[in-house]
Amino acid sequence: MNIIELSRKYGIAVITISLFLILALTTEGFFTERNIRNLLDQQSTILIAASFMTIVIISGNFDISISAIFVVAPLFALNIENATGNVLLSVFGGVGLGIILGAFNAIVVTYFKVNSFIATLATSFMFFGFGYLISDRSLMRPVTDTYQQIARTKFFDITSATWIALITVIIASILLTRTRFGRNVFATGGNQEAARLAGINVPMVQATTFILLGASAALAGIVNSSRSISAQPSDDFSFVFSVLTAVIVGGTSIMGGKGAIWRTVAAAFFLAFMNNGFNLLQVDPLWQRIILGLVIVIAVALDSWSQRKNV
Amino acid sequence: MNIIELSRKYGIAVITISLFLILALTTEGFFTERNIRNLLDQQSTILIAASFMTIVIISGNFDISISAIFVVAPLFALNIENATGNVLLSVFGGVGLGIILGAFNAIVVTYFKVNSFIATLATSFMFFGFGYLISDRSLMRPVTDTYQQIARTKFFDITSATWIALITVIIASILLTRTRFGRNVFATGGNQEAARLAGINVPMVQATTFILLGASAALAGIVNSSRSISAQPSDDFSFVFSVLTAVIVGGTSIMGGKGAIWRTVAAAFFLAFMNNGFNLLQVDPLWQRIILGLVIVIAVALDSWSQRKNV
Amino acid sequence: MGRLNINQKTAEALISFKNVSKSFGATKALINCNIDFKMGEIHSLVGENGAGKSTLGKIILGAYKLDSGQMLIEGKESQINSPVQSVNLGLVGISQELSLLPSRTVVDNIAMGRELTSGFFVSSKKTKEKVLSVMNRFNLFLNPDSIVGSLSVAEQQKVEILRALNSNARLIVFDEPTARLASNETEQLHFLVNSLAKTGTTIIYISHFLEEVLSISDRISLLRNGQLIRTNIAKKETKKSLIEGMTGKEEGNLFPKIKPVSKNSETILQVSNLTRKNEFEKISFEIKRGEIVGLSGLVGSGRSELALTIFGDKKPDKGKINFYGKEIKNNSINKSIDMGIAMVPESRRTQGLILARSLIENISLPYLKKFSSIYGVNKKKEKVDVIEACNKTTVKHNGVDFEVQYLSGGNQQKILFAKAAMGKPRLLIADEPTRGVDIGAKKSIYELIAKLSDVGESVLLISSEIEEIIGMSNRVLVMSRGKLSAELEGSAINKKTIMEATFKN
Amino acid sequence: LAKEVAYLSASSANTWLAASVREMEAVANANGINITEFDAQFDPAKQTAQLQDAIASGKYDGIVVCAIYGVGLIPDIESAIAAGIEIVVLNQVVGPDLTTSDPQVDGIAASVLAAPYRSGTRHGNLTVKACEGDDNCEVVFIYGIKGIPLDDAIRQGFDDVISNHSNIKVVAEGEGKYLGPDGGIAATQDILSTGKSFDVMVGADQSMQGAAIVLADEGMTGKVKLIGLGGSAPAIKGIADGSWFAGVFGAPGTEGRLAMESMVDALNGTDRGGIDPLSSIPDEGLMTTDNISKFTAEWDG
Ligand SMILES: Nc1ncnc2c1ncn2[C@@H]1O[C@H](COP(=O)(O)OP(=O)(O)OP(=O)(O)O)[C@@H](O)[C@H]1O
Ligand SMILES: Nc1ncnc2c1ncn2[C@@H]1O[C@H](COP(=O)(O)OP(=O)(O)OP(=O)(O)O)[C@@H](O)[C@H]1O
Ligand SMILES: [Mg+2]
Ligand SMILES: [Mg+2]
Repeated sequence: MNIIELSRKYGIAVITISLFLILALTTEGFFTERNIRNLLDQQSTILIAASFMTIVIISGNFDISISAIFVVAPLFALNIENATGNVLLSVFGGVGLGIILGAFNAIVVTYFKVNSFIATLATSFMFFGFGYLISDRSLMRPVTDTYQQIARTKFFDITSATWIALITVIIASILLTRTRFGRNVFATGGNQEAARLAGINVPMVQATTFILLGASAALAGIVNSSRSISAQPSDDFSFVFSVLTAVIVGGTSIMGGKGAIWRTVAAAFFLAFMNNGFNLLQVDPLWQRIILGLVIVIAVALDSWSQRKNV
Repeated sequence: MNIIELSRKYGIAVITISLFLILALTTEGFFTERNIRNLLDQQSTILIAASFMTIVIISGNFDISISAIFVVAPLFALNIENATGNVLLSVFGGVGLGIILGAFNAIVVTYFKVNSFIATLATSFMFFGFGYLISDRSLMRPVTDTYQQIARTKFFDITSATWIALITVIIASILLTRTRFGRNVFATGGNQEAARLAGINVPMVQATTFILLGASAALAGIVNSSRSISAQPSDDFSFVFSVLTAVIVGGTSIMGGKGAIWRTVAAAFFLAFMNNGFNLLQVDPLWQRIILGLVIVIAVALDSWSQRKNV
Repeated sequence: MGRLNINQKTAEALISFKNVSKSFGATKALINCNIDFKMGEIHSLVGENGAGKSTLGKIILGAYKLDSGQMLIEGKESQINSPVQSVNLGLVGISQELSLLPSRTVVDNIAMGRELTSGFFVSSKKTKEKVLSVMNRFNLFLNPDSIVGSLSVAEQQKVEILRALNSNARLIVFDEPTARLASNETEQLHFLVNSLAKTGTTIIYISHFLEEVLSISDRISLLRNGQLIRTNIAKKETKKSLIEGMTGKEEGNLFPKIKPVSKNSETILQVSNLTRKNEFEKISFEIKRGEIVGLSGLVGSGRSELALTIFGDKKPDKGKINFYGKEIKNNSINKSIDMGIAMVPESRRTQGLILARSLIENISLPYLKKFSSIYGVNKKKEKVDVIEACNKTTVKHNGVDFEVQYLSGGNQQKILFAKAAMGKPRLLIADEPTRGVDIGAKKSIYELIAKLSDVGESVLLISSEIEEIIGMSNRVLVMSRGKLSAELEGSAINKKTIMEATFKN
Repeated sequence: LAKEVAYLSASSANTWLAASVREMEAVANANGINITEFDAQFDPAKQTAQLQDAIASGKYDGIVVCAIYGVGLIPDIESAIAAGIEIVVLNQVVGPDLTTSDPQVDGIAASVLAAPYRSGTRHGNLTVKACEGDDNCEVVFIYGIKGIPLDDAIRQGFDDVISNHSNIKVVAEGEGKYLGPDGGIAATQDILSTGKSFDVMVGADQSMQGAAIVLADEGMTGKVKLIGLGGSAPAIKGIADGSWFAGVFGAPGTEGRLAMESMVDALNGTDRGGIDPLSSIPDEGLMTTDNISKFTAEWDG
């Protein structure tokens, strides 16, 4: 492959790397160890959920409810932690709740055949409600010092949050590209009827994607709560917004059947670099919105153009 | 058609009417002239935008940016109103801005071939930025008394906001079901390639849908500002959330090619009845979330089941 | 005729249907059917469009559940509720409509659901090797790394066939496999089907090509309106007996009489030096008023591209198109339709139909202008015209308000024709117009084409069926590798000359 | 050398905070300080990232923070303090205790805000006044967003005051959101539909504006006593003309000024600690028709 083909195939990655280089060369404070470490740490929660969101979207579905799972899982984990003082148990409990909520989504979508967008919007309301219920509408904090170590321990100067994200991204990528499950995900999203006739258990594949995403959103929530040493109930949809933006700017098709986790990762960093650059360059927030919008349009247009030419 | 077939075909409408009857029979204050009038008035802004959102979604696209248009258009209109004192001019100006922003979306989606979901998310940031620019970050109020008459004049005891919504719904329905443009919308969303080979100018059809939606979102914003006699900049995405919820709960397919405006209207009232019922019955907001989520899932499952059996 | 099967009498039934019925709403697709499919036999199903052939196949494949009756597998009653179960039992098939993953590679599509693993992981290498070995074994080759969406329809059909072959199936349902193949590939497929049957695989073969059915089958079952008319040894059937059995009528002449075109008839379409890079080069020809011009050639020879260029969908790199004496500059589909050019595209599902919409909306779509005024679409008039168009093209339907996706394959194809007929075109470009339609319908389509030419309208008929080209054309063009390799007229039109031109380089 | 101060805004599009910014800038200019605004658009994750970026850039001597999720910011605020950056908290509590204006993290130079619980008690006191002489005083309480800890604290303060007065009863609740009068309009319409009678409505200014609009439409202006929270222009105008009964003053401008003054002091080595902006305001910011002339609105609503 020559360089033109390469840059076509990896459009969004090339764009992200270019942005990185531009910022490194022009912006003081960008290419410093501390800034890069921060950037990695800041993206960790998004990457954890976005990897599995990519899989859900490739399989032809949507999941809005990860915001609610992101909010409710750490509240549940902290409930366990407060009661038992056992952090490991609390993490398992929180992730376990994510699995259960993911399974609930899966049942609504695959068994009752409700469109996944509206199904997970509806379950979001429910899960947010659970959050208020189990937290008694108040802020929760860990009673142990270990809880904050979940996200904040450093290995080789990199936070455990970053390592968790890295491992999650790798696991999700391997699942998607190297296992039969991954192939079935592409088949299901690409042509559900064809997949069904080829003997793929389509509802099972879809259910699995929701459950994995539920677990990863819960993990992201726990990492986040460990980082901020607290959790509180809310109806805040901003997490799913950020995650979806990364997946879709990355070029994974919302029609299903097409996409890649490396694309999502590249786009997440593209967006992070933009915001980081704004912060470092002290760009007026008013103009940030306008520039960000414009740059996303251009980046996505370039990437989709390169993908079209690439067939 | 017998009653069973009828109720299958009109699943969501039957569900909405049932909810209406249940509330009317059980809930004091629900079936009163005042409450019904209020319900109509409260739904007007959502209905104005949701009618044309239905069209955009049937044509196979998404438009997230209506929230931003809803915010920025009244600010622009009030700028004109404050400067000239001319309300008619300000309404034209506001709706005109909606048309221009809709056209901008249209260009990004049809010409640069950016996926409409991400394109309009990106333009949302830009439009929110504009809002903030033209209002100088502060609340704006009309200087004339006429401005508040836009939404608040009563004809036969019904507010002009309601009449505007009614007229918009009717126009959108006629456009969609009784004109060539409407057929082209269904064809474009159903099978873009087939539509093209039938001689339909697909980009033009899509562009028109975005422009109409831009205008209607602007109109909704102006009606809203007239009702609350003020407008303020924000980054609030809740409007598009409500609108999309109505469209999708109504059963219009996000894959395009299928749907109806009466479905959206029925769903909007379904959701409004739920919320109104909650308020009248003073249900704890914590339980509101859980009940609402559950009821939406059940309603959508029933509706989609009835649509499936309807072949 | 017919294949001699030594085990015919002794062979056990792999699948038996006992009183099987299946309906869709008011449509009775199968009514009390009793059929055996014996091990290692080639068993064909014939019948008109909508007779229930595909439905029968889909029940075996687990895509549909039967309403009543029983399906026995090796004599034991079995409940098949999903394709997973069928696949696990070794019952696979290729469906009438292509079911592929357009954005994935050939290997991914063929191996779908059956990837080879080493340990926990899919082994791309092993999977590809397996696919290549299947290609080798059956002598069917495709570039394994191509993206399926970019392949021609015929190549896509091969992908489907290879997918069925990639499993160690005990039974394969071929639903219209040759409708999208060229004649040489058809022969290859027949060879392949024979060799599969020899190794004990049961073949259910659904086709509208009766010669093909007669030559390849051990037994033939005839369906009419969801009922089994008879199952018979192929040797005991003839084309005539089949047609009579299917339609209840005597076999007539398939091709209508084509009137010759007078020498001084006006030239309506003149294509000169038309070129699109990598697709076709320097194509020049004319069509006269009332003339039917057949365009033959191998799959991938560039016929569809040429047709789409004339129709205005693609811009030529070089060359001119004149229609009724006027040069078409800046061609567009819209302009072509306005000028009276209509097209039946080659792929009904991707290019022709809006599956989730009604017959009415599909058929009137290109000509809505006719029914529109400032008061919107005149639905009454539209409906009258659509019903007329459906009658003309003998579409079998339960009402023009129903969605086209629930029509049988052949009837869907007729919708395309009804749509084209609606515009009373001056030039009809028909790309494989009779793909998958039954004999009766074919006949009515041919008659329709003949009638068009009778009233002075012209037709460009693209077909991979040589008989169709010979039977219908005033003049025949042959394309080979993007170039025009022959133009034949009168007595020069025969199988031999066409085949020669087809393989000319 | 000019000092650099970062201002982490919950949202730059918020009209209350816009009023604070104007005052902050005035003070900063007078003291040769350069302010850079960061806009989190109400996204807590974004705000955390901005705080980290501001620390990492090493450019800032001080940070003024208006938190979206106060407790979540604590770890990074601690690391900012460790890095020698002066921190001033504005408007929203940073810490778990919503009853106090005092800093809840060691090393925070100042915290300028009216504690939500205190706003609730002030609201409660005005309600008591409105209910004076009424044996059966029926009150409608409009939340901003019911269920979030902030609103819970306000309600707690409110309840703690009115529970001592047996004549006061909350007969209905609603939710008005914090964005303009829209939410208040719908909530008030729905409550009127229940047919319940009530004498007093309390809620944030935005919601009370909506309530005032609906009451005017129904010809009920003045028949229900409206008590706002925020001190916006319409509230002060309403109290003056009698269409509103009372209100808790809100001082975004004063808050901004005090925050930046505290920052100036902090940069010069003096920590001011907790400041309730209303304590320096006439009558602790409790506005009624009698004292309304003492107040001028600091924001538009
Ligand atoms: N999913 C479905 N929903 C409703 N009706 C259906 C469905 N599938 C098939 N039918 C109807 O059942 C009947 C039999 O269809 P089937 O596809 O089996 O015909 P066929 O013999 O394969 O015809 P063709 O030769 O055209 O392919 C037709 O009337 C068809 O319209
Ligand atoms: N979308 C596409 N992308 C890339 N190549 C294509 C595409 N469509 C067709 N081709 C290639 O272009 C060539 C001409 O195809 P075309 O469909 O015109 O052939 P044809 O003679 O009409 O054959 P057919 O019988 O398949 O219709 C073939 O080699 C085909 O593989
Ligand atoms: Mg069939
Ligand atoms: Mg072709």
